[in-house]
Amino acid sequence: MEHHRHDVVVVGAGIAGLYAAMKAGESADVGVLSKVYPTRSHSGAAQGGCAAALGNEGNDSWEFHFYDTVRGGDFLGDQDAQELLVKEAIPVMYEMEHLGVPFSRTAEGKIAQRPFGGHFADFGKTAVKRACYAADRSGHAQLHCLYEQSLKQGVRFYNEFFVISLIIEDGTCRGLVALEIRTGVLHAFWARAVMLATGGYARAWRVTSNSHANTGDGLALVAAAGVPLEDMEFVQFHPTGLYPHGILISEAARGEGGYLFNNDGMRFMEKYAKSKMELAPRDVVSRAEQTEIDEGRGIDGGEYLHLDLTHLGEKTILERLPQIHELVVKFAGIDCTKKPIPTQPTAHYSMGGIPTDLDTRVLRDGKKQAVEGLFASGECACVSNHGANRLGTNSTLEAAVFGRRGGMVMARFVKEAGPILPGAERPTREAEEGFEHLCASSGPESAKRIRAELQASMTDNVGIFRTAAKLQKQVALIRDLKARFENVGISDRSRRFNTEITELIELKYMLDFSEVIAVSALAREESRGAHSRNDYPKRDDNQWLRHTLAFREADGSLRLDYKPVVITRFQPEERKY
Amino acid sequence: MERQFKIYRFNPEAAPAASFQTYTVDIQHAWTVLDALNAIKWDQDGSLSFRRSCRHGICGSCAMKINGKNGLACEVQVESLKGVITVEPLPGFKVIRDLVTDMDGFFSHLEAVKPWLIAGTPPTDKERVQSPEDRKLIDGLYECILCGACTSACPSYWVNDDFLGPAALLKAARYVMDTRDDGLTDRLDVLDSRNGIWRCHTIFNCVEACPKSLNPTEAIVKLRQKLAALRI
Amino acid sequence: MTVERGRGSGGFWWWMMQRVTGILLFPVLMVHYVVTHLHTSHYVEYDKIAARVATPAWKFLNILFLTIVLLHGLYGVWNVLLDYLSKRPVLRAVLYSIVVTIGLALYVLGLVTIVPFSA
Amino acid sequence: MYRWHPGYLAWLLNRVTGLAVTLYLGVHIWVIHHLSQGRQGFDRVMHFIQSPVTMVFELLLIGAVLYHGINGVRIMLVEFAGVSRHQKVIFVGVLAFTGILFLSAVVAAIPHLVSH
Repeated sequence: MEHHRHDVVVVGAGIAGLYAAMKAGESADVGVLSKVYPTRSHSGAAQGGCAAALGNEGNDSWEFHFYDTVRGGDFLGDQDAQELLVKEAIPVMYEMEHLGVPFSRTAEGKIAQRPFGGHFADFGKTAVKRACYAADRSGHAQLHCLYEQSLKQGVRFYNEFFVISLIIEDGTCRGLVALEIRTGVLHAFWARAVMLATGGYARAWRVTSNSHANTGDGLALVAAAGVPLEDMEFVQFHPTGLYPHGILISEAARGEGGYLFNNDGMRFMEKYAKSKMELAPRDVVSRAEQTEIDEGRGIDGGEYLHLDLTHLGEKTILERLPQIHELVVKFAGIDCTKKPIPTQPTAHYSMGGIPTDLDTRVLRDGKKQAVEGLFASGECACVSNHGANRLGTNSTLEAAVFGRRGGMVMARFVKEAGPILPGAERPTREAEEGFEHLCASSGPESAKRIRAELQASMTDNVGIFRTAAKLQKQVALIRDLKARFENVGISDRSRRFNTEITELIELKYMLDFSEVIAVSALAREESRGAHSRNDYPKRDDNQWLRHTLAFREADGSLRLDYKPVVITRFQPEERKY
Repeated sequence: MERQFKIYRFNPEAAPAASFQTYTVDIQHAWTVLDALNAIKWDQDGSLSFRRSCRHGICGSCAMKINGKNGLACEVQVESLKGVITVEPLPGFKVIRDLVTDMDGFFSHLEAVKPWLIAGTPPTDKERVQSPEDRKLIDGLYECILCGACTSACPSYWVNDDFLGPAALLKAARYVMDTRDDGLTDRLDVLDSRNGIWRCHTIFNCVEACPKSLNPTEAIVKLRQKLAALRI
Repeated sequence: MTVERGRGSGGFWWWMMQRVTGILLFPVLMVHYVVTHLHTSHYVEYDKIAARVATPAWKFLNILFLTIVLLHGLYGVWNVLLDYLSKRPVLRAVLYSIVVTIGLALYVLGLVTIVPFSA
Repeated sequence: MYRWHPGYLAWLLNRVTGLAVTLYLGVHIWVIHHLSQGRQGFDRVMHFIQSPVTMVFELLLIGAVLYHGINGVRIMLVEFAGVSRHQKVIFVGVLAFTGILFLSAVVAAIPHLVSH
């Protein structure tokens, strides 16, 4: 095993991880581990934009953004975190512009802004242009810029290093063990501060907008170390995944004026959100779509609907939505300037995650007690900004705001915390033994079958509409799959770039957190935001205005605990669009 | 429908020389080459190694040579290909294993061109102003996904992997052409070096290879024009 | 894999020189060709050539021609070599010396033909 | 794929013709140097090299020079006129133009070849 030392080690090189690395890199020695080359991170797939109430294209204020975020999250978000998010959005957006992000521009040369679902001025009244964008490659532009700035800052990158274990002793995180995929060699990284910025987990669903890499690694890693996971039942389904792959068609398509039609040629959002139509928040639109599909009004009775852009005209589409045009041609063979796009809801984003405080410190009891030296930001973390449902364009925003904040906090922390502790033998040996055990897997079970069953069942049972029966079935199924996983076998015995092993570890991670999702969802007997229970169709603030915390006990079982929601300014009210 | 895939295999741990292995895959409608590779890996041969991530052409992981042409496996529809489909790693790069190539040099060349905004004046507390027309100057430059297809197709790079290559130079152009950037002179020691922009012979292989329809040759030409304006 | 820093040979001015000499070669070569092959009878005869080469104006033109064509041609050769010799600095230096030597030798050979010539 | 499309062919031909013409240049300077040796010396060497075979070579040389020069125009158009998107069409033009001029040179040379 090779050993490395850095003041700060960041795991994951999306927008959150890179922003943290870049900021911490201003005064500390930073190493970034990423299981893919940094520019391959899934932040780059974000298309539509990044919210900030700059007011460049109409009257806007952070207070309106605050209200939209609270209401969009169905009042489950912690309002102290949400206020911080929307306030810092403004300077962070300017900072990103200064760093070089190639934003699209208004006629006066300011950062251009576009409408998006759930963005309103005057506390929910009229649509407002709030999403700052670079055509429909906003995430790509931000990701590349931050990677390049990190290079400038002298951040050390360990590309294609896959973390297999965190080293946490006596409530302090001291480092981690990672697999260098290229060689198959394990490396121990010792650090004062470790930040997890490993992104989302929607790969656990069959129909998903997520990349192959989005397997929730960071979540499984902290859960294995006894840290709880928060609000895992809240999974966002994006309304416009390209049928049948589920590839993302940005909400910008509706922001720019796209319509949704069912098989009867009806703009069915009239029935579900009369005033906001297609620009209602994502959970509302996805439920509407699923209802249309379930009631047989999908196109030709199938599992998709039409997203129609044709009335926008070729010029607008090619100028504002060029990537969408390209994607639809390449993956559906359809020219969206002439024909509607077949779309379906697709698993997209995890509102829940690793509980942190406002300074991105990971909370080992989920409430107050931090794990010293362990931080998390971006999609894998849960501060909680998004509550029960995330507003479009708040994801890259959260990654930027809290990644940046975490970077600065870590830089201060390592300065005060003293030298890196010497390496300990036991945790690295345990990680090595676990890894060798997996490499030697030679049972009769097929990883592919386990993964396919997991993904199909998550889409069926933990999809847009949930019931106790489906969720109970899913919990039992996952436990069965976990048992079968113990007898899995692989054929590749080589150590060199062995992706069969990395896929196997990812599957193990997915089984771990999927169980948490199903168990948390089963317990929450209400409908709120993205969590929609047919058997409990109403939101229940008396019982359920609280965050779920799921602990993995030493015996492998799950224990649920809850904590109150932070409410500062906006009292819960009925959510109507 | 069944299709045959002839795939480049190389693993120095097992055998010193590379070989081709043929697989038959039952292709479903709208499958891309990546879907087929996944099917092979998951159903037939777990030892086949390749990179993939976003599966919709924005991350640049799965660039490889498919029927002689560089492209993203996740974007190439199997139905658009004829005959036995030959899949090889990107040419010009060292192969680590199977379809996986060593991209470290590629990324170090990127870093060499100082791919970050070098502004002449400190920023205000608002955004820098840039007109839509000025912003248009970097259209066709900022969209690069760093998949490596262009550099891998460049004859100048084939014979000299110290040549910065089209991708790094496109990135340099993305900053040099940005009206907010004043860093041309800072980048000269790299761009105007023996392995800089002069090693491009306007062969246009990079343009043929780019899966995003970008034009790195034009970008390099623009850098030369900028340099000429500076020197004369 | 190292990225060479500092301006090596093959920089801007050489590139520009190649364009300028290329443009100049066009008319010069045209004149050269028309005068030697079309304006006269086909056979290249000593008398005709000698009479022309001996005049001061033609001497000037021929020296100019010799200069730019050698620059263009040998820099072209050097440029080809540069493509293949990035990793072999010693060989590159040797071949560079050879190219320069050949260039100078041909230049001298040309000059001693043109300058002192009298019919 | 990357060895036979217009841009690649254009470059390869440019390189080959350039090297060939440069090689000829060296020989040419050496031949013409014989002028200094007076009529006998010059005629001797001219007699030695003027044959139908060298005429064919000279024709090829003309072709090479034509291509190299006309393609040089193409390169400069690409480099200075911002026409790289149309480089394929331009290359076809280069070939056509080269071909026409080369054929006229061949036609012009035929009587000399025959009379020799």
